[in-house]
Amino acid sequence: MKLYEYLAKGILRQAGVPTAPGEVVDTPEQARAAAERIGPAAVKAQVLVGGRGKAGGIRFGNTPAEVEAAARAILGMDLKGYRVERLYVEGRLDIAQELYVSISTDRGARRPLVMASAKGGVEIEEVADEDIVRRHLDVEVGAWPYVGREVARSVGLEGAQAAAFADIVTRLYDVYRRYDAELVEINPLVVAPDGRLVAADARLNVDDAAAFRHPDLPVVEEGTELERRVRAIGLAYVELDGDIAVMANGAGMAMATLDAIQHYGGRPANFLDAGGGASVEPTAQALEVLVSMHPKVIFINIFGGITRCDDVARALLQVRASRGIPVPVVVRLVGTNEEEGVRLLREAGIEAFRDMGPAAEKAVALAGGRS
Amino acid sequence: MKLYEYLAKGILRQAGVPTAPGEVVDTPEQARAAAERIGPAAVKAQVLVGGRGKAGGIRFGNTPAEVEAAARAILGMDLKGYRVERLYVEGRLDIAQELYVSISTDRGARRPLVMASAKGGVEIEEVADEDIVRRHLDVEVGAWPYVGREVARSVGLEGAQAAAFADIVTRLYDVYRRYDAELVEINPLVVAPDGRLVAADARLNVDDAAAFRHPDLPVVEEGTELERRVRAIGLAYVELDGDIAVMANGAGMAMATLDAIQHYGGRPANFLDAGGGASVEPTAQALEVLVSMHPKVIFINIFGGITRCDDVARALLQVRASRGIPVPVVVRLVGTNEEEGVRLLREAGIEAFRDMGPAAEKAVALAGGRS
Amino acid sequence: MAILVGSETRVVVQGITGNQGSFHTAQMLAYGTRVVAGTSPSRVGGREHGVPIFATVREAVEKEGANASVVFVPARFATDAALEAIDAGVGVLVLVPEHMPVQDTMAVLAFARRRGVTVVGPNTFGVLSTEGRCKMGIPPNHIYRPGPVGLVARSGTLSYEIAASLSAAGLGQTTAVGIGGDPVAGLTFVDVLERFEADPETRAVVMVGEIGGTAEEVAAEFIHRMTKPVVAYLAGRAAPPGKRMGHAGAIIERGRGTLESKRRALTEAGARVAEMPWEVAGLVREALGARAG
Amino acid sequence: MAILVGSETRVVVQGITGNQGSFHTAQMLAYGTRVVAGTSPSRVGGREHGVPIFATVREAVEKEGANASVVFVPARFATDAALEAIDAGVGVLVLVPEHMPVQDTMAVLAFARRRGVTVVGPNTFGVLSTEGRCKMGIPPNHIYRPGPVGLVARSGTLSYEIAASLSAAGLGQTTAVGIGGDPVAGLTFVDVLERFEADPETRAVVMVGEIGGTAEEVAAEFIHRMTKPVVAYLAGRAAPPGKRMGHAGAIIERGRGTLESKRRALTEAGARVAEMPWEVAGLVREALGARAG
Repeated sequence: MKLYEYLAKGILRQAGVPTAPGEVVDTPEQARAAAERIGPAAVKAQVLVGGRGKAGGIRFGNTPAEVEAAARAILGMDLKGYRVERLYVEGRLDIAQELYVSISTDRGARRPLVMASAKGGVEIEEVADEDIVRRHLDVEVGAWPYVGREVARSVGLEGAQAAAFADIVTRLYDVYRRYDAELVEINPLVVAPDGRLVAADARLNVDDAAAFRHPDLPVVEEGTELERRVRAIGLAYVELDGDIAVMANGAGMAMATLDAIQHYGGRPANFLDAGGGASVEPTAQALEVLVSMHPKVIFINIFGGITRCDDVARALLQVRASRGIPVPVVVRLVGTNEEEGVRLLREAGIEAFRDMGPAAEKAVALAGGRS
Repeated sequence: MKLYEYLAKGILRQAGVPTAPGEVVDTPEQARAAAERIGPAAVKAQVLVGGRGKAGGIRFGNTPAEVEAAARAILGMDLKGYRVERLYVEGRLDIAQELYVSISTDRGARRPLVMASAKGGVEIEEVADEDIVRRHLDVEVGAWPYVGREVARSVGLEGAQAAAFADIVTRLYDVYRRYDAELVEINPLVVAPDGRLVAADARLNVDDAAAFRHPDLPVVEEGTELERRVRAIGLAYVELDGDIAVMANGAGMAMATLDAIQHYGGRPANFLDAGGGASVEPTAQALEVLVSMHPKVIFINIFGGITRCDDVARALLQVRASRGIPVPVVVRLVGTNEEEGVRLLREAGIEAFRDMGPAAEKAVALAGGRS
Repeated sequence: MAILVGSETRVVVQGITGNQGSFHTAQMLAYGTRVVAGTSPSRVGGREHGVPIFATVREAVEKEGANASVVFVPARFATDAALEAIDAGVGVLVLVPEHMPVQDTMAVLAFARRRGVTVVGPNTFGVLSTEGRCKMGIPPNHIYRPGPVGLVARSGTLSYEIAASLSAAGLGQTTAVGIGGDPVAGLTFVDVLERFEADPETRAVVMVGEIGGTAEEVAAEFIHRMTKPVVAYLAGRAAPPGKRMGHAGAIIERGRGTLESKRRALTEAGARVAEMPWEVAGLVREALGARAG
Repeated sequence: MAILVGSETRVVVQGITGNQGSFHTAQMLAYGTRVVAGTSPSRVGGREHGVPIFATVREAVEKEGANASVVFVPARFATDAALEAIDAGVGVLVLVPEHMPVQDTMAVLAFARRRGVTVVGPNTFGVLSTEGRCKMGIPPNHIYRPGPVGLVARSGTLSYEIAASLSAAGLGQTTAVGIGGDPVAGLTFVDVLERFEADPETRAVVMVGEIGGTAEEVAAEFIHRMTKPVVAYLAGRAAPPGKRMGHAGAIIERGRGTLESKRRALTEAGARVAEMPWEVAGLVREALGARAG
């Protein structure tokens, strides 16, 4: 779960990280009023995509009127597929230098990782490896100030600035821990002309699996409307741009199924993991989602381990009976209770495949062949 | 630093440990008013000594009038040297069983230690060893619920009671950590007839060295008035009941000096560690305290390592000049700058000893010999 | 021979009275696994499928000699369960639950490292060894056959698909290991490859990877030095960047975790990389033949 | 020979520019200690008594080959300093500060245990070895002489008193070790006794204990098995129960930590227990004579 910049900043501020004064607004008029309190300001689109600046999602104004105009220009914009509905009006910072600092979970090392760079202000992926300082943390010790001091030295900071940087690292780690973060990032961490450090932009991504520990955290809905709807019924779902609707059991199988469709020249419309051991009801729900997408073909690929083939067959027949399925359905069905499942489908006029390859090929053919 | 029962209970309650309703009162009238809200109640002296019950510091009342009478009886009592000035009026508990549970720091193991017993309600020192369950904790892991479950099993609890007990252990550990406790103890942990667990008495001792992390914790002044006054100037001081006032540098030396006095049949009036490297000013302050005690003799025992003998001599002469010292002073002075120190004293008519034994013997003789 | 688990493995099932725990206990017993104890807050002192139920893992270890645990409790209780098992002294810990908070997993792994405990998962189907007939986890019993192939996968169902195709082709398995679909896991591909490399019965290894992270790239470095042939299949070619494909770990983030990077690394390391799952068995046969010749 | 520190010890002083740090750096250098670096938030790149100042211990280790650290920062920064030194890879860590929170000490010790670092203190005078002339800490330079006695104490000044009396009696010391006056400490009496027992140059051990805790009782169990004679002095006979006698650890609590219990245990273990500090030297001489004879 990603948090909007303004939420991330609020959390950092509360944790004691220095930030500029800022206000969230929904209208140009509110932006003007905020600017009257704040002074010269940056107006920043609150969307969960990187590179807002380049895409025109950040503008500046020296007067309330300029800030209002900037807000008017940005509100309603489409930024990489997301409509801008909310802005953050933030006091403008004078910049002597831009640093980068983040704490994230390093999957390979299985430890938290502090990354820092004296070359902040661009996406960290664009920074050369030798310009990034990497420092793993021991989860049983955490980030005491000395870690920050070491990193500060490595990025070339000294004296009061090194101390301020070390302090920020400790506070970032507090946020990382307290909010079950996957990533907490300040980029840029601005060095002001007077030497103070200020977090100019912030990201905070929270581990979805830990959301139950953070009931107060405002839920930011990611993804398309359909994705949200399907996830709400507890299924893993990703919208794609093809025309073959796909259901499989298990994330790996679902990915492999998309790959197989692509292999034969088809274009999958979605990723949908119906679960490794789903019974009739959730499977039927998942199927209804597929039907609602108006695909050219529906492809169901089941390897019955814990999932029972007869359950899948029943779910399919149930959906067909209750609401009809106006497009061809290709079913591959093997494994537990395979015979019963295949028989049920055959009686309903559906011939199930035994192998995944030919089934995928057939689905692609029914969708109109190679795109 | 020990906290009064009512403060400890407040902290436990906030941490989610079940307690009975209770109120702190200073007068019999307040006790009556509290009883009108609470019902039948225990009236408990708020003093920092164990065994209050046996000493008459806990009484019960079924009606507000009885509670008032109980409060009147206890207020102003002398309990093991402490005057009762404050009471805790607490709803009476029906008791099916009394358990014991605590978390403390095990010095030898250098780990936190959970102790529990099915035989609570008496001081834990009086419980037979085989009736106490001991479970060390890993400081890098802490007390997750499973630890509580294991301990609950070991004291013979089952089902809902085991779960409630496990929960209390986890919360106790939270308190232990959050408050830098040396000891957090619930004794008795009452099993009510309906099976619920309730903390009936509680202790919470906080590590003095960590007090800076707990500025909000109400400071409970321990010790006699003189002890408080001397500690306020930053010296380690304990009042004893003899007539030879003692100062030494370093805690070990100070203890050994008392032992030497006792060895020769004298009675030390105090323990005072003037510090391992104290300069003139603090040493003079310490001496003034000794003078103010009106002892028969003052014994100063200095082994100058970091402490400079001339500084000690100067401090002594300064106090003598400024306020006079109306009792004999025996000084033992060796080590760093010994010659200068001895010379200064000799010029002022004080002959310093080189050895600790004869000096102690002389001090005892001046105080009137063996008591 | 097999790796990780075998005939000497004495399993305690944490959460044995839950739906999942109870169902899979029956399945594990049916496979031949020595399930010697279960834990549950309820029905302590009773039995589930004949297996005695205890309040704590410590009792299961002390009274039934359990030396391995498989966790079936809900994700939010799994951290406590995992720490309990490690503290109680099991040697192998299989964490089936999906959706364990990643920071909890890191804490569990740090404790496990100190205590020398092997953690499989979380979010794993578990481990199954054909010799010694020991299964800890949830894979279907009927698809595996004894044979020379070591199988290691992130994904459950996809690995079942491939195991079944191997079995159908007469290529049985020594052990099938699920490292799990989470970003942070106990066993890595390398940990498992090392064990297969050392296992005398394993003659070839099948590795089923997917997009996300760099575990496959790291594995490639080890494969360079392996004497046994490795056949890999990688899922997620059709996945767009920035989207989680079901598994918490299956996401291309900040340019890392792409399928192309993994395929290149594995190919360069000398692994045979199948384009489609159904090609795996043929490549294994070819590899075994090549090695023999 | 000596224990813990010697001529190969390269010391970094954490907090070298503070009053204490600066004063004792000069003293340590005067004794002959190889103080190779100091740390301080200020004056980085400068020198103190000729010793180069760094911002971090890591730099002191990397650039000056420091392998031991002595901490002189104020107590509330000592935990951070201690963790820093352990993480930077020193082998010996001496914690001089008094008033470190006990729970912080436990965290430091747990980390040190994992990293194999020997921690002396906190609230200690430190360690001094006559051979190799290495002092880490604050004991006065002039009282020690080379010789056959290993000295271990909780208290500083009291151990100086005894060291001086040993030296005056012609009984020099191999190493003097302060385990510190706190309730929880890195080195225990047993840890130090084991090292003295193994040190070929040490022929007798003097142990200076005091009321509080059970470290002396635990030490007695080890002394039973020692081949070298042990002379003990115990302070605090006149202390009433429940009162802290200066040291955070010097308190008789809940019936534990009495002098009588310690004296009995040590006597039963075969140690010679002096009634008064000035009797120690004579007992050592007697013990060495008895052993020689």
